[in-house]
Amino acid sequence: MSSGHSTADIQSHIKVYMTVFAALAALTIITVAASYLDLSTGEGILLALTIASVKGSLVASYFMHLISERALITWILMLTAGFFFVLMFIPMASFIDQAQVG
Amino acid sequence: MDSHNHHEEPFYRKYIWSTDHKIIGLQYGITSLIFLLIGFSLMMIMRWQLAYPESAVPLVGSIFGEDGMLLPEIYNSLGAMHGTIMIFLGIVPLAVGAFGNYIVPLQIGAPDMAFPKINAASYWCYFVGGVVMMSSFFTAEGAARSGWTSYPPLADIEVGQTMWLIGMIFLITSSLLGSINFITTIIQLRAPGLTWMRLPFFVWAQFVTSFLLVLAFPPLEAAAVLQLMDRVAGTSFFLPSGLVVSGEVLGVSGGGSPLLWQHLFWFLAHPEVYVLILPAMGIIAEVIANNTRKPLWGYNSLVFAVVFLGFMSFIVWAHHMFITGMGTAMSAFFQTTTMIISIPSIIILSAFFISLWGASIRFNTPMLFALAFLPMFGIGGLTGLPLGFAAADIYLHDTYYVIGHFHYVVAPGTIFGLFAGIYYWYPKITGRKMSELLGKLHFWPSLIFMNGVFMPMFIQGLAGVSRRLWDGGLEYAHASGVLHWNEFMSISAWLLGLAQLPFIFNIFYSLKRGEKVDKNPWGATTLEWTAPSPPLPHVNFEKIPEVHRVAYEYSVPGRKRDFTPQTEPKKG
Amino acid sequence: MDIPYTVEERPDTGLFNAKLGVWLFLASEVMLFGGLFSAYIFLRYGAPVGAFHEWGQELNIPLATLNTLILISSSVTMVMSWASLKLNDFKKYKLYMGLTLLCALGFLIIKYIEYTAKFDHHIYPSTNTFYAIYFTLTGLHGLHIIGGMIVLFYFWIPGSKMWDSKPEQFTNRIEIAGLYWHFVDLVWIFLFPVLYLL
Amino acid sequence: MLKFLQNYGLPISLSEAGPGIDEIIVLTHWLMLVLFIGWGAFFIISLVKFRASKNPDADHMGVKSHLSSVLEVAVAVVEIVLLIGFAFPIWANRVNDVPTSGDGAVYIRVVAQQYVWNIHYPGADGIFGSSKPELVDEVNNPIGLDRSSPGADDDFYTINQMHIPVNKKIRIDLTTKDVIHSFKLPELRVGQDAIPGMSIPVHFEANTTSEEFLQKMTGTPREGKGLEIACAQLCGLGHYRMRGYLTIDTEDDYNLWLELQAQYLEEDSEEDEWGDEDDW
Ligand code: HEA
Ligand code: HEA
Ligand code: CUA
Ligand SMILES: [Cu+2]
Repeated sequence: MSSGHSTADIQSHIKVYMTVFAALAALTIITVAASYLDLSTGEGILLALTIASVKGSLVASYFMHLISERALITWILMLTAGFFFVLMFIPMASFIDQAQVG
Repeated sequence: MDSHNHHEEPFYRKYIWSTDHKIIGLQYGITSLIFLLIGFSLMMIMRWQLAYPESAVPLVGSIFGEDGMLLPEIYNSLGAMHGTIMIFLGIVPLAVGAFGNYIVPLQIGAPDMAFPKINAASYWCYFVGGVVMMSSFFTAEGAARSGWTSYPPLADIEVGQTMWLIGMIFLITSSLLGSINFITTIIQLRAPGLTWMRLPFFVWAQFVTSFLLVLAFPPLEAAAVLQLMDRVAGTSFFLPSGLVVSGEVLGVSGGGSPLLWQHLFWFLAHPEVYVLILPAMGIIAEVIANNTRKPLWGYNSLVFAVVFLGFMSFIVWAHHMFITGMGTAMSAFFQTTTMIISIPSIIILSAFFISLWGASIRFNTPMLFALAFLPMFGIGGLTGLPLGFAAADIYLHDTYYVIGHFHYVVAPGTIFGLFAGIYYWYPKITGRKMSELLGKLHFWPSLIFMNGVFMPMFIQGLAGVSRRLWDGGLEYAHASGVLHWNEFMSISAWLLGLAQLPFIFNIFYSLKRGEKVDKNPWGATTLEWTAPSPPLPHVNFEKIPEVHRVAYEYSVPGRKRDFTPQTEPKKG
Repeated sequence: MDIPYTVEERPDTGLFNAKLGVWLFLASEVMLFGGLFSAYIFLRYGAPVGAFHEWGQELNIPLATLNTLILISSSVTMVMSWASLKLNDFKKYKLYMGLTLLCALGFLIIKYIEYTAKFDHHIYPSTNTFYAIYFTLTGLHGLHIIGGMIVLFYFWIPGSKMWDSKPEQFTNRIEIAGLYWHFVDLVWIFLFPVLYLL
Repeated sequence: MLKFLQNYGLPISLSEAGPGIDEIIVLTHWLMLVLFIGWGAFFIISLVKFRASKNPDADHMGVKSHLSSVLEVAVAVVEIVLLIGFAFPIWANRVNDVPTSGDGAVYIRVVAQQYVWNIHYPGADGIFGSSKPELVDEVNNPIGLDRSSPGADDDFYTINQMHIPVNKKIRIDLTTKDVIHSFKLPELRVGQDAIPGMSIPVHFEANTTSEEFLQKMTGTPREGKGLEIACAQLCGLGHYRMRGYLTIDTEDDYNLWLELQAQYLEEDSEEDEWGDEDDW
């Protein structure tokens, strides 16, 4: 990314940044508003995490330029994401699977 | 870096706060060898206690109390610190920090690591971590005494653990900085023509190792932070409600889970065991290819196996937790992955064995250690199999069988691999070979006494003797039939210690008196042997080498020499 | 001999060293916060049903919303400061970088207000598992902010001299500092709903 | 192989589940032995045959066949067989088929603590009273039993003394008061960690009485030393001496023992009427 950007390129980037900023701000308000809705816990979690994921991917894709990043980086991140989910859910699954008298 | 003025660098810039990967490698190497010695010394004291539980420790006994007896709490401290020092301060810094730092840039034809300053920072983090760990022995509370695994609630309530946690946070940071550096270096700084499949296997091993460190260490860092919070901020991440310790209800809010720690800990600690073994395997590969005078057999499958091994090592961790009451689904999952992960190890070992066929084997000291590695690691790896079956593990878990299993892989396994590496690369570092005679004097007794220490552990383990027993099982009836082995193992351990003297002597002796050799004394093909010995400060090579061939072109029919360096251009 | 690819990109990977390095670092950060989020799930599951929601009611949502907006803005100013360098506009760079630091400071001040309000109500990490994880996660995130501020401040004033000698390398440095900064923002984007809203 | 392993430490098994566990240990050791001998022989032959002094010129290609892949597949197949044929079923049996008192199982609670095993029996009514951490008194009430809770009046507990009847299903609910311990009966091939905050069921069935076992042990170093409960997990400085005693009785002896305990309990509570613990 460091070289090969013309001024016009950058200027169009800047427009994108502003749009993303607006989207992020809007989504923040929406997620707060949604938390006051009378949703069940499951639905609430799902909605909040979905919005957060959208926001997160906006930041990653545009501010961090992931959308046009080299394949190598994408591969490393995918590997990381894989292990992240393993770390997130297998301990939990294993805990639920635990033999235990209630 | 400032390559043009390296001649005028003051002493502290050159040897202390250096950014040259070779100096940092040596710093790592010396520090970690000293830690190995410390870790081993702790164990020699413990082995006294295990062999003669009712008598005062000779020589150093007075440190432990008036009558020179080793108290159980001190025994536990020594045990926890032996494990911690050996793994985090000894083997990993030696295998990754020292060998990785010194050899990897040379083998890929790079002038230095990608981030020299971060490299130095990594060493100093390690140093501080080590100092914190060691100084914990001298605090009022003493050193950690909850095992290297630091299972809460014991670790939450036992004294001495805080320093351990702080030390670990430094060590983890050091490893992270180091391994990010390695990956970047290997990806970015390979010399022209050095494609992935032309890399020496050692570089592949370091590459996978670094990935394991980058992705597996942070969860332990998180866990260490949580345990630190439990200890200093009164939280109860790992403490459930309603604990009664020494008759008092523990005054914490509760609601935590001890199993959480175990998951986070083993999420690192299983990959960690491959961090211990892969660099050693890499060294073995180099030494074997060189001293069989023939290419490694099945290079491609070796690379595939090591990458697959690295990947799988993230999803087997709970085989250390079968006995925590795991249900059917999870135990099936983890048993299966454990069995799957044994296959790449078998592939790697088989490739090494087959490489010997048709060779012209030179039995010099590095090769002896490399050859001994194979069956020794084999024994260790094979005894991992019964542990991997949950049903068998019901009986074998936390017995000396486990201790035997992993010592075979780390002591006569990894340590032998590292010895091989030291003997092999010593001429590159100093321009002189180590004495062969002293080397053999080091090798043969080491091999014999290693087995003397660790073989009987399987017998004790089969008898069901638990680990971490202060009296070595004296209390227990079921241990009575195998108790006599304790003395045998301890004597072997002390003799093993003696067997290290020729090695220590050799290191210093050969520095001055060793046979002077040119830059490629072993007739090797890889790039490090095209650099001067020692390689030039900061830049390594007179000129960045260009690579034209795969890593191990030995004994190619029709060539006049039995090795063809990677830099030799192809004709026509 | 200099280390290759510190400024220019290596042709076959298309990356300069520091970019790869910082992404690897971020990967390890993902796993660090992964461990903590994993702990969150574990504790939430272990707590009585609804307890986490209940305990979280004490938190100040408007203030945290404001903080989220501040942090998002700082991300925008950060990326703008990099774009300014790309456009060769050093003055703008200084301005945007200053704004980024200001936002970061604002974030910390609000965090401080939130923390002290909790302490005044005798809510500490030891109160229950929710607050334990709340203080740990936000505290660690705060440390990341502080660390980032130190780096950004360095590039804002003392380190910005590099612009005159090696503009390209300086721009690269701002880019990777930005990557880190956006990551810290990204973590907050997840922390905010998880801690405050659920 | 079993004999071999027993010569090298493995104690004889006294429980129903024992043979299964021994079987998988034995089979795995066969696999290990075959691999070890196979590769070991190959290794030694190579070293002798291809030493530099005898074979000065190495063969660039070396082994061309891919027999080793076949071998690797074979190992994988054996492992799969062991997994599906032995490891999974044994585990399922251990975790799932937990007997309840309805099955006529003997029901015992074990509460581990730094450095003793508290064995809690429900008494004649077969119902455990509840225990509360606040009630723990290390001298008079180590398990914090609430005597006023339903079914608690005839509960009794012993310290480090566990009696079980032979040939009956035993179910133990394992808990701990403080740190992690591990409940291990080596000869019965039972092992289970006690995790704070959890109560984990363990079940087994002994098929030999202590007396018979001791008879078999005459003439060995084990002579005259009975069965025991080991703690297999580091639990602090007294870990090494956290030993309980296990007695496997015949059904009649067991019942006698239970009666005896009930008597003790009665005598105890009579004494207590003048004590001050019960005043509240
Ligand atoms: C370098 C370190 C290392 C390595 C490589 C391994 C490798 C393996 N380990 Fe080990 N392990 C440890 C270090 C290591 N381990 C440590 C430190 C512990 C204890 C931690 C603690 O509790 O403190 C442990 C504990 C441990 C346990 C938990 C036991 C328990 O606590 O109850 C288990 C269970 O599954 C296990 C399994 C395995 C398996 C299946 C492998 C496999 O990867 C092995 C595969 C290898 C082979 C199958 C060998 C193949 C060889 C041949 C084919 C050739 C043979 C020929 C000749 C010998 C001539 N290990
Ligand atoms: C890498 C890891 C590693 C290594 C190499 C070793 C090496 C050795 N270990 Fe260790 N050990 C552990 C990791 C390791 N150990 C762990 C993790 C535990 C579990 C701890 C716990 O329960 O929590 C353990 C536990 C453990 C126990 C069980 C204690 C117990 O449960 O109560 C025993 C018992 O005998 C033991 C013995 C030995 C011996 C005799 C060696 C010997 O083989 C040592 C051989 C070492 C050398 C030969 C080093 C020589 C090097 C030099 C001399 C350097 C030269 C220096 C200069 C040139 C300056 N170890
Ligand atoms: Cu209880 Cu060890
Ligand atoms: Cu493991």
